[in-house]
Amino acid sequence: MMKVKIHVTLRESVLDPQGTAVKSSLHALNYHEVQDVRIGKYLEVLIEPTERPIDDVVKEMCEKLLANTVIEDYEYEVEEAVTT
Amino acid sequence: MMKVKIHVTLRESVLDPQGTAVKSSLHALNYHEVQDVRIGKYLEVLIEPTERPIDDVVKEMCEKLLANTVIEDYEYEVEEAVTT
Amino acid sequence: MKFAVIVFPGSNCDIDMYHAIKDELGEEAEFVWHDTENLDGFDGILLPGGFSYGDYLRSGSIARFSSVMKEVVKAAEAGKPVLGVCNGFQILLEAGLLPGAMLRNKKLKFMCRTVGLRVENNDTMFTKNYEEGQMIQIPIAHGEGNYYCDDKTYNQLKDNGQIAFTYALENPNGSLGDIAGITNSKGNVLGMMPHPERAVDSLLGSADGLKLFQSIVKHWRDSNVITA
Amino acid sequence: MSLLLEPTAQDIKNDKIYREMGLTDEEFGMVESILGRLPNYTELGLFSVMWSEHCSYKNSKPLLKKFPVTGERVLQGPGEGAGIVDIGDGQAVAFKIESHNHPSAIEPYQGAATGVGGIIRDVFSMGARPIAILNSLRFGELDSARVRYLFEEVVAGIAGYGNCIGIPTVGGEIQFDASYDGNPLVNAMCVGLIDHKDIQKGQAKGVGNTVMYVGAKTGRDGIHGATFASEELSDASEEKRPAVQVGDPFMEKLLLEACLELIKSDALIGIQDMGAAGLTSSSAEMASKAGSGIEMDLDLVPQRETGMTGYEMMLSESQERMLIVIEKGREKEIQELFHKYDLDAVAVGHVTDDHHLRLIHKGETIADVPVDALAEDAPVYHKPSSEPRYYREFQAIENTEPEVENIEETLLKLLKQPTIASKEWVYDQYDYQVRTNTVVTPGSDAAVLRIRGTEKALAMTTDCNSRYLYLDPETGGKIAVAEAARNIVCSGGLPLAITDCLNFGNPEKPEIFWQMEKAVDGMSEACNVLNAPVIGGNVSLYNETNGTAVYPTPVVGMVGLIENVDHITTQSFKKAGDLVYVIGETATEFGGSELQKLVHGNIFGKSPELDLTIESGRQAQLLQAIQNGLISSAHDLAEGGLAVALAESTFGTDGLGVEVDTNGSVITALFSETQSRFLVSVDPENQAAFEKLVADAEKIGHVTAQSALIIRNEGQAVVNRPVQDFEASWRGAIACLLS
Ligand SMILES: Nc1ncnc2c1ncn2[C@@H]1O[C@H](COP(=O)(O)OP(=O)(O)O)[C@@H](O)[C@H]1O
Ligand SMILES: [Mg+2]
Repeated sequence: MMKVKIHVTLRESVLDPQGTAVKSSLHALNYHEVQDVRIGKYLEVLIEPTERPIDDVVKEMCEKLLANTVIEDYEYEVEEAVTT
Repeated sequence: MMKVKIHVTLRESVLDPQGTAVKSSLHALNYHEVQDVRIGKYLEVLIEPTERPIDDVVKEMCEKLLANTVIEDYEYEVEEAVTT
Repeated sequence: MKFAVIVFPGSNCDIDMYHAIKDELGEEAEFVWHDTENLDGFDGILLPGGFSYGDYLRSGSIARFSSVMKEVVKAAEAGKPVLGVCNGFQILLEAGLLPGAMLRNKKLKFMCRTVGLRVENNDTMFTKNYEEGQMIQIPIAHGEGNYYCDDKTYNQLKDNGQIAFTYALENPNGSLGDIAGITNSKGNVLGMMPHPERAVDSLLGSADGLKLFQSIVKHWRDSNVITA
Repeated sequence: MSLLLEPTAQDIKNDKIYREMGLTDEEFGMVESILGRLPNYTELGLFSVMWSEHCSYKNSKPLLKKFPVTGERVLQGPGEGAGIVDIGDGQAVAFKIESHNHPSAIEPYQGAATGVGGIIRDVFSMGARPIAILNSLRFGELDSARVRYLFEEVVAGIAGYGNCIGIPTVGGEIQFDASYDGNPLVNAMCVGLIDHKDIQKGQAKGVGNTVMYVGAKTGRDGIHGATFASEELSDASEEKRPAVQVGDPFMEKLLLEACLELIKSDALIGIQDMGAAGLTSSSAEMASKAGSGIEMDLDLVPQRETGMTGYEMMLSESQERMLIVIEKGREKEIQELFHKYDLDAVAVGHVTDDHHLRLIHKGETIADVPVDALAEDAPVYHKPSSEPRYYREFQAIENTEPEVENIEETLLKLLKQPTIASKEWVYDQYDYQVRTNTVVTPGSDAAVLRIRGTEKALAMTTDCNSRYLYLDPETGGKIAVAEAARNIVCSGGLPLAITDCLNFGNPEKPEIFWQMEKAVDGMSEACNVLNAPVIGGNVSLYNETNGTAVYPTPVVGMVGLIENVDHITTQSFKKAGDLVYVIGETATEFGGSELQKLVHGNIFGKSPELDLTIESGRQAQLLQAIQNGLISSAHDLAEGGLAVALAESTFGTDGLGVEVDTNGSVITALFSETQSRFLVSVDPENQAAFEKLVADAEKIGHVTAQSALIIRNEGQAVVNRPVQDFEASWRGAIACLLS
């Protein structure tokens, strides 16, 4: 079983209202050392490998569903899932 | 400048409605190899180091605001930010 | 009786709460800005619905750090009635005044409609004007009302009669045990997702929420008669 | 860094770079002669956005002139953020509709969300408190994954913005048709309430007064959005992705509250939102309207990104920003006011008397152009118009009935058509109750909001049956206005005025321009007869994908005044025993009807006819009957005809049914879409008074306590089935198509 860790982040020039609000809140809590906050999504997907290369599968899933590539970028890593 | 990458995920015992929905959508798109999806948050925080150890600062911010420890766990890594 | 209606940046049911108190209940109400540092003059505290700080990060997570929240905690400790509706409930959870946390609605969509509630416990300062088990019609409007807590907490809530309202016919958001509203163990802090302040005038549908506010006033009058 | 890339004035001319920005050779020549020199890159940018169709209406202005825009109640006609109509007692209602079609096609959630955000700013920039949002949406058939995605995300975007800012989304309309497949329409309307004394204008008056920038910081988002909205969508549109803006409803909520506090200050001179073409249009229009000029130092503009050029700042369409002009010397008190809402207010310039817009950046003058040339004096074109061949062909087709075997099954199928089916799946996601004034929630003919502290209420609706417009734009245009008015009247309201959004294809095609021309003619005539002037609107052209235009879709948003909350009427039957009437005669009219679409898969022939005099007479009689307390329920007959209206009136009534008798051909009687008809129910106590007042009413049956829909034609039972069967089909249809 493979565990795919996917990061979906807003493209750089896209406004991040959520990050902006969290940044002000951190400032209000006196964390003035905080310069910037950007908030994205983190997905962990467990995949049973098939014949298709896992990279193809993951990229396709990201483009189709997991990321909105009009405003978001994505990155991922694949690792062997630790079975519990 | 330090870049802190924070992952906030729902605790394992907590049902993840969003992850469940994404999993069904992936199945509907014929990705039957997908066994499980969990969705969390990914934050990138840029911090200007101060005298306080950065680990202390980050943990405090997470406990106070960035994660709700009733339902969420967090993890983070600190790295030197690449200045552009 | 004088109520404080707390206004956070992004609150939007503040005005509804205010009118419910002033026009329908006939008591005093005042808007109180989130940076206020004193709530001494108020007999009851109302945290209205809306999207404080845009509901960014997690609903209620940023609002709980407003300076007024220290005063809300104080008021709660002093035994004053504190009611959080919708976003107000979420803030009370984030502030730790009530146990548990909120997840996104099971169907992941915002939902606006009138639902049936059952009064589970009518022995609280918020519900004494209802019958136990009474069915009432109250509107909901939320995207994150899927209440969650661990088993231990849930059992405590049940054993202590802290579950004030449950969804009676359909559970719109997937909340644990059909929970719609809970109180703290002392019984003077109530958080609920449905909006009683939207159900105070039959012109707009239901007036079933009015009794909740009347209960608070009755409780306050009764206890003040004794101490006076 | 982008500085290096800006072409010189000479390059712009030689390489015809202005063409990429949407200016023609002639227009570039005009710019050159206005300035008496070649424009630099920044100046060219100003002209290109201000002369785009979206900002200048260069192709539609000659048509808009035909609309009646005055009336005794009109306090503000077209020309400002929103139109305003008097409702008595020193109060008025402000409203406007606007499109966000192109952005929504690219990024449906944010496109729809920022569309809502933009129209709200238009309304509160007039000084009005926004009280309701409506919308009008068009999508392709729900049979492709892409269309379903667009639909779901657009709805989520409207909900996301409206719910967060706390303005109830109370109504709207949706149609599905293949012509919108690649080019959905997303029109948002906002209604506000205002005291006469608070009405603001977007004017930069008083030399030396301070120009302030308030709200969100400027980023590179949406640069050239206005030009983008003035082009056809093609695969290359994907390249324009930076034009997609992200909305921040939380920021706008703060801005809204701050601005409504600001209008109480006598320091405020003028206020305008930064919508399409952002800082450029707001500054140029405010100066042009006041006959003044503005000088701004762009270094002072709050910026979200580093290294922005003057060009980028002026053309950015970052959301949630306003430009205000205040009395010189009172900057500090204004800053404090905004600070209370955690907002910045920054002085970025001042009012001048030289009729120029002058921009300084890094100490240099980077643009210096006459404001009138940008705003008022943009070129105007009279495009050639020609009647399309299809129209003649359609007009020649005789009205006939589509063939139907089983009436009951047909009704069930009609109720499942997404255009007719319940829109609950949509409006369940909208908070339609916040601010607790919504008396009639989505689902009836019009939404109704009470006006607190008075006996009055407002009814509001959006309408447009674009199928009729495709078959016959002039009649269809009349019908769009008449239908909106019917919905208002059925709710107990007197139509006050309309706002419109003209969604059409490429106006450079003579057949498209003809559609626009005819539609506007029809609408104007209806507005005149029905006494509902046009107080504002918006034009969205170039709604085409790969050369195919959408149906002509001039959406009508109408607001009506209900004198007393007691007059509020809904479409649902109220109690068993009430008599059921149809007002108006029925002819065989199926062109563009739901039944025609269902049976043939496409539409053809003539649209239904409309006699505006009859329409207006019936509306007046029905409204009188409602005001006299004679009517229990009222519903206009629209898509699907009488059978659908009968079914709809039984839904949600907790167990009421209806039993009626019709005559003549059953298909015509039940499904024809003849106009100017109403279905009403009347307490038997009021029978005599009602029949005396409403001449054209025919009694067809009564409301029953047994929850069944029973229709007999010429004595023969054609429908007899539990209401619940029809209701389930109707209620579940859209959710079912999406899953
Ligand atoms: N279809 C129309 N009918 C009537 N008035 C219109 C129409 N389209 C635009 N207008 C008017 O022209 C003016 C300018 O419109 P617009 O540029 O869309 O305003 P904004 O600057 O708020 O975007 C507005 O007052 C608007 O009401
Ligand atoms: Mg209607």
